[in-house]
Amino acid sequence: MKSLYKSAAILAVLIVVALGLLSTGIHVNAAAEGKVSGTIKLEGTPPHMRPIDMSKDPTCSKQHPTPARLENVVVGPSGGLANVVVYISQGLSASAAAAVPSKPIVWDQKGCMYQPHVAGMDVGQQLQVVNSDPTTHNIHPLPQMGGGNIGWNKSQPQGSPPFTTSWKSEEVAIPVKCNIHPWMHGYMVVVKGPYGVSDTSGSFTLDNVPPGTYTLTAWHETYGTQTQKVTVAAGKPATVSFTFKAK
Amino acid sequence: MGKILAVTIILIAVLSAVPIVMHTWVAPADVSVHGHLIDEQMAETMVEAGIAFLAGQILLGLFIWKFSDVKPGARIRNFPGGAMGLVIGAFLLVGTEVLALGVFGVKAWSEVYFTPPAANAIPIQVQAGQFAFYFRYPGADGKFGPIHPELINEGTQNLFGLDQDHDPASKDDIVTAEMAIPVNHEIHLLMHTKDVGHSFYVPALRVQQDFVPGLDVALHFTATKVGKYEIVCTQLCGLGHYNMKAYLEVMSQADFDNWLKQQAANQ
Amino acid sequence: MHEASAHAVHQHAAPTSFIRKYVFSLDHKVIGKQYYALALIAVLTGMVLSWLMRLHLGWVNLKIPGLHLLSASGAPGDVMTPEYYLQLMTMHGTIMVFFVLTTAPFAAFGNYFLPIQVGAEDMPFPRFNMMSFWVTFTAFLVLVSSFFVGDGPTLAGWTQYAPLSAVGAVAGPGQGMGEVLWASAIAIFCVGQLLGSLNFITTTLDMRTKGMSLWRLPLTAWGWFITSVMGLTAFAVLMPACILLILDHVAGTSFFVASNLVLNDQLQPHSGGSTLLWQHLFWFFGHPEVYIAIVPGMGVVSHVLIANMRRPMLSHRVIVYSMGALAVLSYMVYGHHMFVSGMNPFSSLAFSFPTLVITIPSTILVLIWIGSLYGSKLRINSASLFALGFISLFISGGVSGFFLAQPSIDIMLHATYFVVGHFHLVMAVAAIFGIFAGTYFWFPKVTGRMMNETLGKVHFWLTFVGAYCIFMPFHYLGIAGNVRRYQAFVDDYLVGLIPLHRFITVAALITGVVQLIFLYNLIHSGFRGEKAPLNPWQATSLEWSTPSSPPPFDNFGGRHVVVYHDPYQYGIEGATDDYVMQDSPAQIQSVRDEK
Amino acid sequence: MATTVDKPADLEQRGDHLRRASSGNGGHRGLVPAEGRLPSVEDRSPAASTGIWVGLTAISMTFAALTSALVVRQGASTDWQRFTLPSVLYFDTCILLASSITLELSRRRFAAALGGLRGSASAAASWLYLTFVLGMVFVAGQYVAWLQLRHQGMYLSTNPSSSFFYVLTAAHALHVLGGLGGLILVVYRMSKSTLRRSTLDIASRYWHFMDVLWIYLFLLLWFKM
Repeated sequence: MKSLYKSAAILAVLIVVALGLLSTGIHVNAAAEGKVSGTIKLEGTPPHMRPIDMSKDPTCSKQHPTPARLENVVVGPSGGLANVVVYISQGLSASAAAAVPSKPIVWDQKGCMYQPHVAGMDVGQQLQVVNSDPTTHNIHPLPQMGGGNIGWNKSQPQGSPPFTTSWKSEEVAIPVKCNIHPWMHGYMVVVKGPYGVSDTSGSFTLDNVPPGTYTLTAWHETYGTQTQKVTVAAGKPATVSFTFKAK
Repeated sequence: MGKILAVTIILIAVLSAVPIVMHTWVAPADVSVHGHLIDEQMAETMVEAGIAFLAGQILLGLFIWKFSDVKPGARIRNFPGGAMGLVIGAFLLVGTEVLALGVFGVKAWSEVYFTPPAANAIPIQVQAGQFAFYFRYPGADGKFGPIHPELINEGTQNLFGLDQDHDPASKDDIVTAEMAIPVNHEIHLLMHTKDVGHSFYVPALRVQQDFVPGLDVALHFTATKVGKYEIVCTQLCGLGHYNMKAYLEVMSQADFDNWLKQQAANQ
Repeated sequence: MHEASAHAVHQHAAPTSFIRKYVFSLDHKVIGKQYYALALIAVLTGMVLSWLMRLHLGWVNLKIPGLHLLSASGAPGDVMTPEYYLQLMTMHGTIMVFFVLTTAPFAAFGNYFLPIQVGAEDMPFPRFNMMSFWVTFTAFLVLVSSFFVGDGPTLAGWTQYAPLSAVGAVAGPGQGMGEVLWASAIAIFCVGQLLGSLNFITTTLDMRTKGMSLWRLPLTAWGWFITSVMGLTAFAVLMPACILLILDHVAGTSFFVASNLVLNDQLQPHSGGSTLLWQHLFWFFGHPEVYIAIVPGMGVVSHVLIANMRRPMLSHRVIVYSMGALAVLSYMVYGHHMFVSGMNPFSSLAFSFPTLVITIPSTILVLIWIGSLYGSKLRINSASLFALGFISLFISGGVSGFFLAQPSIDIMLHATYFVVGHFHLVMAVAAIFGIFAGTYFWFPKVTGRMMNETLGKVHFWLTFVGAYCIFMPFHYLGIAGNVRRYQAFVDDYLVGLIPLHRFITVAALITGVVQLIFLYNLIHSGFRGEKAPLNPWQATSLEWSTPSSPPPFDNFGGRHVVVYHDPYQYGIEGATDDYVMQDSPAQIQSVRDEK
Repeated sequence: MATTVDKPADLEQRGDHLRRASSGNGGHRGLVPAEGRLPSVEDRSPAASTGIWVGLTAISMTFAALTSALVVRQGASTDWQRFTLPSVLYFDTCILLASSITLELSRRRFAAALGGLRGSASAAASWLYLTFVLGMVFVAGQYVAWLQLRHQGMYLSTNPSSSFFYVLTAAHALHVLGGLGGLILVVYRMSKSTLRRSTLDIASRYWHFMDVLWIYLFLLLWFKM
């Protein structure tokens, strides 16, 4: 049923675009054009993030002269909220949705933390898992049971080469953990089509958004999701900003 | 050929005993009150077992030496005393030996397991999980808040599944990744596991006890020497078993109090 | 239904078709050889696994060229992952204990020689016997198949402690499919061994020939008989345990999985299961299993020694009684595996004493063996060398039992390499030496050819010294508190022990390679070895009274053997030779029958 | 259905076999008799009759293990939930008891037939058929019991009590099915008139054991559920 609506919407969009092309009569490379950018702010005082005691594994604690802290809520000096994934939840044409970036996402294990803590990625996009630590980690993504994705649990000894993999279907979000270092925790956000992840200044960008009207969704591991409508016209980048409230 | 075998066996026996006698490889020095009982028991057993070992191998060697490749004319003789002699000998020697060991063993064992913890023993809770130990101190109120398994989340470091919004007792609980204890003060260790079987092994403390899923196990001990020691897991618990460890810091009472304050600040 | 099989052999002539003769054969001799072949395949597999483990332990994260071919995910870039180490370890233990130490000395030798030694034409239920092998073989295939499914075999160790083994894939790699395959394989294996034990017991009780009283059975037969009684009771307990374990996996029951378990931040749906229940069920089987592995070896070694000492043991009966005592006690001591497992500390003491007492029959056995050497005419050959090696190893492995039998010391030594050294010496290597002794001794009877003595002796010397170089240091490691089942030693107090681990690894590799000499000797002599006389060792028991080597289909060529003596009539004065066959009616004054 | 069930020749040959297969109970130690002077061997029952006892020992061990597991598991936690046994079990129990009786009758008739007292081998056969039918009814009954239990909402994984109920009854039912297989063989042999008395004895020994085992299990479940 849902997919029926989706395909109907996609069809409509296609027709609109097609008519537009006909009327203007100029060939427009939609994919290269549009662009959505913006910032994400956190209102109120961010919660206290506990320092992580890595004494269990000296090879980890050695790498942190001042103890690393939890990353469930990371707020920049300007109040920008990091690790928010913004993606198009509705209105994307099938062709644009199908397009997969060729550049692989790098999931690095450094200082017994995940870098990045939250990674956005496209369905089928190459995911490269790297271990830069002088210790063994096991990477253990836990997707929803019965979803399209199947979980796995692999160790990566120090010095063993990176391995690449990918996810089969959309899922927001897949928690990832390391059992050997239980504090290591992150998320993989698997979406279709363009997406952006906010940095500590809270700013994000979605590239290659074809002109059209979309529903944007912003997801944060602690504060959940927000959605906004946005219209992208050819050659005119749209800007959107989200604001989450600290509980 | 037989003579070479005899020599080899005796040589192997003697060489095997050397590192034991030389104490080439020994357990970390004992820093507990009860440890010496175990060490003494160990030493006694070592002497008795060692004698049995050497005697057995040397006797075997000697007989092989003497009775291999004898001339065809020789007659078959029986061991003086025959089988009965040996059986009685075995009963007397080994029987008394194991009886002695058993009885003395009970002494050490009951010292560890059949004595109640002192009234002023410091309660510390240890939770084992794949693949780390975490410790909980009751804080000022001296009470541990209840554990809500469904709330356990390593991602937010709510390791014990505490509900600090609703359980007052949980508010001042201190959760740590290292175990610190004051020297010469008895510790009452309350053990539980959140997932599979684990074990709490501190060689220096002469302590080893399994965590049993679904069961709360208690243990009490006193450390007598300031220093940093290792707690390791000895019950196969999964791929990270080899790296499941924590440090045990034995401190002076003052240092311990400071340490607690500092940890409380980090909560 | 039963006699049908009992009669098959007597009524039908020897089979002619290849399938009936070599594959689905009803002949206990063929089945015995099949078991031996299975054990050979299994032991080589297990040995290779141990090499990989040793290499990784000596030089952690060492690149082992080509390892990724074995398992791409288990060894990315040829570096072994922790889970893969544990999976190899689990398979090493399982394969060795079940498919080598249980099959070779018991099922293989027993099948071949028990019926002959009691003077029977075959086992009473040849069809069950054939099933017993093929079921066991299936079990082996199922077990090995777990290498090739999902994320590989289980990593929970051969003891499979719950809930790690029972809670499912969340517990780690291999705990899903691999685990279920393990439990199924072992359950199947139990069926096979139950069928085997059934045959062994009835053969001993009902198939003895005229004149063959129980006390006239050779010590080998006694060993197999006692073992089969243990097998019957032990495997009948392990099988339901495995089935309950499987149900916990596939049917969501909670036999072994406790309440409120949280793995990967997920609360498990199980409730109220008992971890200790598994341990009790497992060790009730597990400890007798240790004796199932070693008692046949004791029988074989006594048998081989007697023939090469040219004299009977000081007392036939004391040896039988001691082996029996071991069997009985083995059921009363299993709790010593659980001293620190959270079991009631009182029961730890209750289990401690019988465990200490078990050293008495063991000591008696050793003393009888050594005492019988006194005043003998010991012949040194490959067989007797390995038999003597067995005694030495049994002593070395036995004395460490003194330590582990005591709960208080177990606090220090439990789950350390001390335990590993102990059981490897006393049950694994010792049993293997028993197998070697039996092989060198019986090879002429089974193939009609002699094995190469020189190669045999080389094989012994390197193996004997090698075994000590590998397993003695394990005890030192244990005393230093080195925990077992670690894939790397990251603890400060263990780092200093790594050089010793490297020494062990080197010794293990060399000793392993040496076994190829044996393999070559076995195969080469099988085809090219010099023809063997009917009774090359001038031995007395019935297997040497068969009209040919290998014995004919009905073992005695239609002749009804009649037994007139105890099995070991050696050192007889006045006889032309110094021995009298068990089935020779010759009247001799100084017969060494037990009075 | 042939009336003569066993040929003398066959008997003779069997007896000869028995003399070989069964133990010559050893002569006497130190005694070195001439061939003829060995103590003569009485015509013992064949190895299978020992075998069946051995087999039954193994089966007993299995159920003993399951019983102890049940007791430990019940003691280990507080989640043991009692439930009313499916009523059909009482019926099943009677059926199984009846089957034992019919089998015994069949055995008697057959023995008599062999003894040549009355040519009533056919009577033996019909009792045997009845036994077989009753056995089938029992297994079917067990299946009904499971359905009734599911109706109560007690599934295999619902509660340890139900888990053990299913495991124990299923294990027993499987063994009964094995017994039925044996009976088929007996029936076949009887029709081929190659049935030996000992075969029937062994089959019935197994069957009666299944009966006793069921009584035991029934009481166990009755006390625990």
